[in-house]
Amino acid sequence: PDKLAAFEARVAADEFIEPKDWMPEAYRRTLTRQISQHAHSEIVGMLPEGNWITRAPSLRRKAILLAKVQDEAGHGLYLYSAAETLGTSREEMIEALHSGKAKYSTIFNYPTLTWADIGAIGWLVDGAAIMNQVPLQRTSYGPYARAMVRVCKEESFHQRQGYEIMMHLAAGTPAQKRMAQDALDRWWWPSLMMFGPTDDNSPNTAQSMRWRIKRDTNDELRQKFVDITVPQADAIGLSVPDPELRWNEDKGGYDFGPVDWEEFYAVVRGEGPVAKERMKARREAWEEGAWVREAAAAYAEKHAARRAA
Amino acid sequence: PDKLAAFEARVAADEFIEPKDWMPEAYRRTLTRQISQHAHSEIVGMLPEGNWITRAPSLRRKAILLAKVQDEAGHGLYLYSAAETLGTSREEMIEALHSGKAKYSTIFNYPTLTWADIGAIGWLVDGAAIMNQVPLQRTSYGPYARAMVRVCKEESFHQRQGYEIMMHLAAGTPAQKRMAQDALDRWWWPSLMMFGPTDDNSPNTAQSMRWRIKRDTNDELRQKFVDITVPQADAIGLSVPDPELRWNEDKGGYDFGPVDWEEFYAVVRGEGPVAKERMKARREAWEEGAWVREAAAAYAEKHAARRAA
Amino acid sequence: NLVLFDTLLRLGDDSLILGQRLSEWCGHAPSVEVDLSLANMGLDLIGQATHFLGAAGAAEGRGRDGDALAFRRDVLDFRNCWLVEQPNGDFAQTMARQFLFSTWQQMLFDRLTASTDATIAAIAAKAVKEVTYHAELAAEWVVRLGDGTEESRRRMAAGLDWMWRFIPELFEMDEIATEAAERGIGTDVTLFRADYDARIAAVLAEATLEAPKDQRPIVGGRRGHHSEHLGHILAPMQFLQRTYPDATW
Amino acid sequence: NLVLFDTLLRLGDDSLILGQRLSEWCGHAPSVEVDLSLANMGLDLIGQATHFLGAAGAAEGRGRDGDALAFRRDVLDFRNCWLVEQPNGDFAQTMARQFLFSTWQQMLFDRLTASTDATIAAIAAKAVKEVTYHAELAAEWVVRLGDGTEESRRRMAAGLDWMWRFIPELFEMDEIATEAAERGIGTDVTLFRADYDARIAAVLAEATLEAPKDQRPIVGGRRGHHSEHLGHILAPMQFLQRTYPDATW
Repeated sequence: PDKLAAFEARVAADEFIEPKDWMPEAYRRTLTRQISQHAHSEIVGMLPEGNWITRAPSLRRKAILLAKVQDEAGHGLYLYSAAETLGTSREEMIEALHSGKAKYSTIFNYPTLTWADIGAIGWLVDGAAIMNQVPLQRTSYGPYARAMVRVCKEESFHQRQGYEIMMHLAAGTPAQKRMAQDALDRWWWPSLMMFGPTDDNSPNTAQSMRWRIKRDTNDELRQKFVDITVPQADAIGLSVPDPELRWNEDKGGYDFGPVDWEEFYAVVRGEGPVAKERMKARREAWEEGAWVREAAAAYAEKHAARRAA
Repeated sequence: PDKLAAFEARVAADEFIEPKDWMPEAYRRTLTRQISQHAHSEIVGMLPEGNWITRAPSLRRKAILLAKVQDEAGHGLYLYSAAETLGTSREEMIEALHSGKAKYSTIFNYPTLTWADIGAIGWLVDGAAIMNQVPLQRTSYGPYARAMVRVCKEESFHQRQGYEIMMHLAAGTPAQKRMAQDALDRWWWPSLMMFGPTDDNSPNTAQSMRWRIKRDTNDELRQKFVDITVPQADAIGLSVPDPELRWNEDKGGYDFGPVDWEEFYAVVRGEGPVAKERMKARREAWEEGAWVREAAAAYAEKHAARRAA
Repeated sequence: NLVLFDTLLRLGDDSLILGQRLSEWCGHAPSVEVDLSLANMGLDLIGQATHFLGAAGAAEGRGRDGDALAFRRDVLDFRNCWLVEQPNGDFAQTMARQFLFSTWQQMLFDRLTASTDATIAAIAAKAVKEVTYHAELAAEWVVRLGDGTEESRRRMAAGLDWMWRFIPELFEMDEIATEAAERGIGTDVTLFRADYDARIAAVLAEATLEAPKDQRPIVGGRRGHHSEHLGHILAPMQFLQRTYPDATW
Repeated sequence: NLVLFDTLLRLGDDSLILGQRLSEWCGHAPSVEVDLSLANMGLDLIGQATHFLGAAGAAEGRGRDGDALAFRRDVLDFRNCWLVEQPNGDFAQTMARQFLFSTWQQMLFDRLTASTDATIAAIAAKAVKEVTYHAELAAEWVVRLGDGTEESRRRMAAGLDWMWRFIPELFEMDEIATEAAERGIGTDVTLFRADYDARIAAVLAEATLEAPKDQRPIVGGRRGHHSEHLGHILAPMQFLQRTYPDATW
């Protein structure tokens, strides 16, 4: 109880908790879940974009996309490392992902159907991710906060690149503009779902905010995202697919229509349109790569043994 | 010896030998090798053309090509059946193919690089095959001869379709004409190799001719092929890639340059440009299909058992 | 005539994409006999696509023929259902797809023989025989693999599990389908949903397999919203027509 | 300027096609670290291709830029070697290809830094560092897999066996290569064949692997005669540029 009080005082004072510090089990568990889920999202998130690397429409776009996906792999690595400092190994986390026990962002269960989806993902999905992540640079767990600093810098770069793709398409041929609008139509609502359930359906928010592993509520972040994104869509001549969307002078933000929460929970349950493809891809990569990881381990062991001898 | 004399007399009289008839072991062995090699060629031969079914340039061409490849599977089936009447099972023949013991036509170890190759294969490869096979409709072994009757009918249909593709390309855009000429350049010499080594390097020819399982020598057939094909190329404005090719009034046929026999023997040894792809495709199809064949057998057995019970 | 055009595209695209998928098997099937029967079904489907898309081009009246429709539309203009664009996977997965689709297509074509559009009626009348055979052949394989070995049973169950979530789309009645049904061009597919379910259940019972769990329906194909697979199907399929736009073949 | 144009195409196409191949791995590698390093090499190669093909377009002087060359040529106009278009296969096969290619490319670029063509010299000077790293990384994997487990050893040997027959093409000196070497634009690759063989042999020895048997060389890529794989690489790669010829991206 002394320890707990000291811990809570440090957190309340916005100090960083470090791996060797004492922390409540629930804090450790919640953080492990949150960071590993974030790491999984980076890794699974490589797939929808990876789907277009071989088809990127110019050498420049191909290089940018490849670099972006590479960044995501890098984020996955920092985040797995941050989560490992809490005492769970990367293998355990990956097993949890493959067994369906661990989750990843629902957004990656939607297909990338046209090139414009690459723009939409950068613009909307990275945009929403940044909105979630910027506050986490000041999260109470040191290794997570430091990982977030680097992640956020790169994500905002990605977000700008995505918006630039959309801008280019929206100003392009009629076919390109149609592609861009269609991508916005398909990705808009799933992006809003990225902030999670409404506040009254999000029972852990209060605790997480007290622990400084969450700094704003889901609905606050969602509102902020809408307020920032709608003018961006307007600026390039695309329309947000929400008939109820309108500016509300009083609150100084947009009112917007209801999210289809039934769809959200179905996707959380693993019933997203391409959820099976995503899990199959990850499982196969892991299983088919087992012999490589084993070989590397065996070689390292032999080599160490030889050196020791 | 009595049996042998009777056998040879029947063959010499152009009678058909049937499965239950007595025959010399060498005859059985030679025929089994020849028919199974022919069957394997039909099956492996599906691959270079199958490579273009998904990319055929019109619905009509796709249907024609699919039908053609289907015919080849059918030919494979008749020929395996004919070979089985000689006492070797289809499984044994397929194992021999996959282990590299049994051969198939060298021609299928060259890649189909452009759509024109589909034309060239029909025109040249089926053309050469027909030249080899027409006499086999009167071969001494009954089941083989009867299979050949059906095969030849379909092959000449395929040959016309292939020539028609080439004609169309040769009369098309410059890019199409270039494709057609390039295909002829690449397939010409391998097609000439399809008739096998020169007569002075073909020691078994005499015996096979005596047994009526071969009716013309390799060089005779090759000459006939050249004499028929060169005017066909001329007719559609393509040039045969042989600087030594010229009409020889005296022999009433074309003189042509030397075949690169070193290449031929390398391809026979399994060193053709895409030989590894072909064998890999066949082996994988067979191995990955094993569970299907086992399941079908298990089901049939259960079902028979149930019915009997 | 948008309704007729779209109705014909839906029919044609289903056949085209499944035919294209089946033709990927060519030369790689578990036995020569199976290779033959897959090519045979593929050929039937390509034939149907040729008729439907040719009729669609005529209905549209903008000078596009069947080839233009097959080879010069991108994903957002394709109208096939998600089921037909699913990957071949192993042979069990291919047969799961074929069984669920051909059973539906057979019931559909059976009704379309009474279409008020003479072309649709005629194509359906010819095709229903082909498709009846496909449905039977696929059902036989479902039974054989379901009730075969442990491995084949596991694979057959996995194949069905992959395809099951695409059934609801087959029975979706959106505005175009509704108007087509009202005009007698098309038919109300919901009317044979019970027959379909019964037929599927009967075959699964014979195969000693359980039906996979239902999940949230996945739809969108009829409005051009597809899985990621379609783009990878179209890229090779359309390559020559795209690369040599001035050529005829 | 045909010799310069063709020389640049050969260099650019090698990098482009191998970069494209590596990018197929994205999201599917044995570990996140490997995913990263494959993407990293792919990125280097796409960068090299961008420079070489841009220079090729300039040398040609017919208004084609690097994208036009990358996305609007069909197989017969591609000038890459057979090695780079070979399938990824498993990770061992990918590393076999990378090892045999990058080792060669490193020796080549090292010499091209002295090219009389300033552009080639500049691109090579930058790229040789990248490629040196690729060659080292691939060699490390060859050793690790060759001397790892029974399975990795078998796979590594099989990967080398698949790729081995494409080595002779790397050292082919046809008319264009000969003239390029004479003019100092290019280099006589046969001059480092012995170094190459020695390096390969040293790594195989460390990997406790035997060199596969030599066979009849397979050549033709430099004249547009490729394996069947290239067409399947180009179809998706070029799809958008082919489908939307009037668009910029």
